[in-house]
Amino acid sequence: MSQTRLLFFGNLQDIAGHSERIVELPADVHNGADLIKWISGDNAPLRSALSAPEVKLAVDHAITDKESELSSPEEIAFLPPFSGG
Amino acid sequence: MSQTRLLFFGNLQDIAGHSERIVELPADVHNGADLIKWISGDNAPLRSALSAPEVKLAVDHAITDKESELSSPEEIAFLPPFSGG
Amino acid sequence: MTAITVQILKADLDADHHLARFRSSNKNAGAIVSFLGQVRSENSHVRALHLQHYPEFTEKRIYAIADDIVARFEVDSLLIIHRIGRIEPAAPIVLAAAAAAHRRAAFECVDCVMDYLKSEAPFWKQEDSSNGQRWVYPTSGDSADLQRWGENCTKETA
Amino acid sequence: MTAITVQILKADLDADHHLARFRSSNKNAGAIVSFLGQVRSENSHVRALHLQHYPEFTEKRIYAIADDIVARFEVDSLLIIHRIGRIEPAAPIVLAAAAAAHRRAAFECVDCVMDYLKSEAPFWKQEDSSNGQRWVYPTSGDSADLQRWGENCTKETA
Repeated sequence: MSQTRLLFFGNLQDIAGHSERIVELPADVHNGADLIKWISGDNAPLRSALSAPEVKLAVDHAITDKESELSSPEEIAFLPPFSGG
Repeated sequence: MSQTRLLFFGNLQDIAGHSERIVELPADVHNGADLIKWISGDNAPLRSALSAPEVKLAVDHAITDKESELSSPEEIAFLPPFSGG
Repeated sequence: MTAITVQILKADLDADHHLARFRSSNKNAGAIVSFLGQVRSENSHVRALHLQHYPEFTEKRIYAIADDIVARFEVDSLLIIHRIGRIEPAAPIVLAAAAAAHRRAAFECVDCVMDYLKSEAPFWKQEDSSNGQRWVYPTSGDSADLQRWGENCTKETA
Repeated sequence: MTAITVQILKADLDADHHLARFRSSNKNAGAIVSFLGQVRSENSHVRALHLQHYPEFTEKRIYAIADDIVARFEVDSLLIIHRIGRIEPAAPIVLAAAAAAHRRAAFECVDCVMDYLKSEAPFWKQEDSSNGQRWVYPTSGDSADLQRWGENCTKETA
């Protein structure tokens, strides 16, 4: 199976406990919502944070709906609301 | 009688033929309109240019209506429309 | 209390120098907006502009404009420098900068200053070109720009 | 064709240097507007900000924002420089500048760029203060600012 790099930005890396993690996606992870459920496991605060509507998913650099199907992504980033400038 | 310095800016100094002139105002020059008539003499282009509504009068540094009474001004400037910046 | 600086310059306007100085005296401001106007050089027949002013009166009027404007925006500092005399293509004519806690006030202040300078500051501009010299008149665009601002320099919601 | 420069800087942002360079490569522009955002220092408890970005993605997104915006304004050149890493009070965070033939386009372009950078550019800001570290969230003011601009970055007449 191919590997996927997961990235967590902003406060999400504090909640996840790391900013980056390499995983092999199980066959039953079809979309972002499945991914969130799988990687959160029993970490309820993480699941709630990642599922928040203001948290965006960038799949191989494309902002992607959490319901859209994932096709062997190399990199998935979880992006909380931006606060630059 | 006291002397008054007349100043002409922009294109008005080309039409007047000078940028500055010291005069003694005659007793029958009561306001800006009288002044324009008096200094223009038979120079019709100058009279017309100075009388134009967009030409402003600054009497001792105060923008003044051409109908307002003049009381021994030290300096009167004729200001065509501004074009700075 | 807003610090206002107004300068009428006969010599070259060193925009980099003045902006650097403005910035270094406004390090605590969250936002600094600057506007630099330069003599356009796309019309190659223009050899130079000559900017005329009315000594003392022009300075007074610009201070009055600046006072009016800073009373309406939350700015810490306002700088206005305007050239007079002969100015060649590509050289700066006018520099305006505002420092403020927040960017909206800084933007609107400089924008408003420029609209007022264009229409309300006593300068007269002569263009020296291969076709001779001619006095430049304000365009209807300049007074339209001014009308974007209400009595109080606040933006008119049209 | 508009020249677009985007830089993400880990080192200090030397605003004077970058602005001087931008000006010297835009001598033919009639108008240059710049915005400089600095870390406010009036809250003395803030020791520093930490700006995080998403390498490559952030650059791509800013270029996409810049492309969109320059398509809507008549500008010759657009410069965007954004700090990442640790930034102390009074230091610059972001510099944006536009050069154009006419001042309205330059003003609106930089104003629009800043509103978009605030809300649409992937940066995350952490505040390091005497009370510890906390992630900063965008304010409702930021998204209100963005709503000033229509789909095409043209000003909404509300």
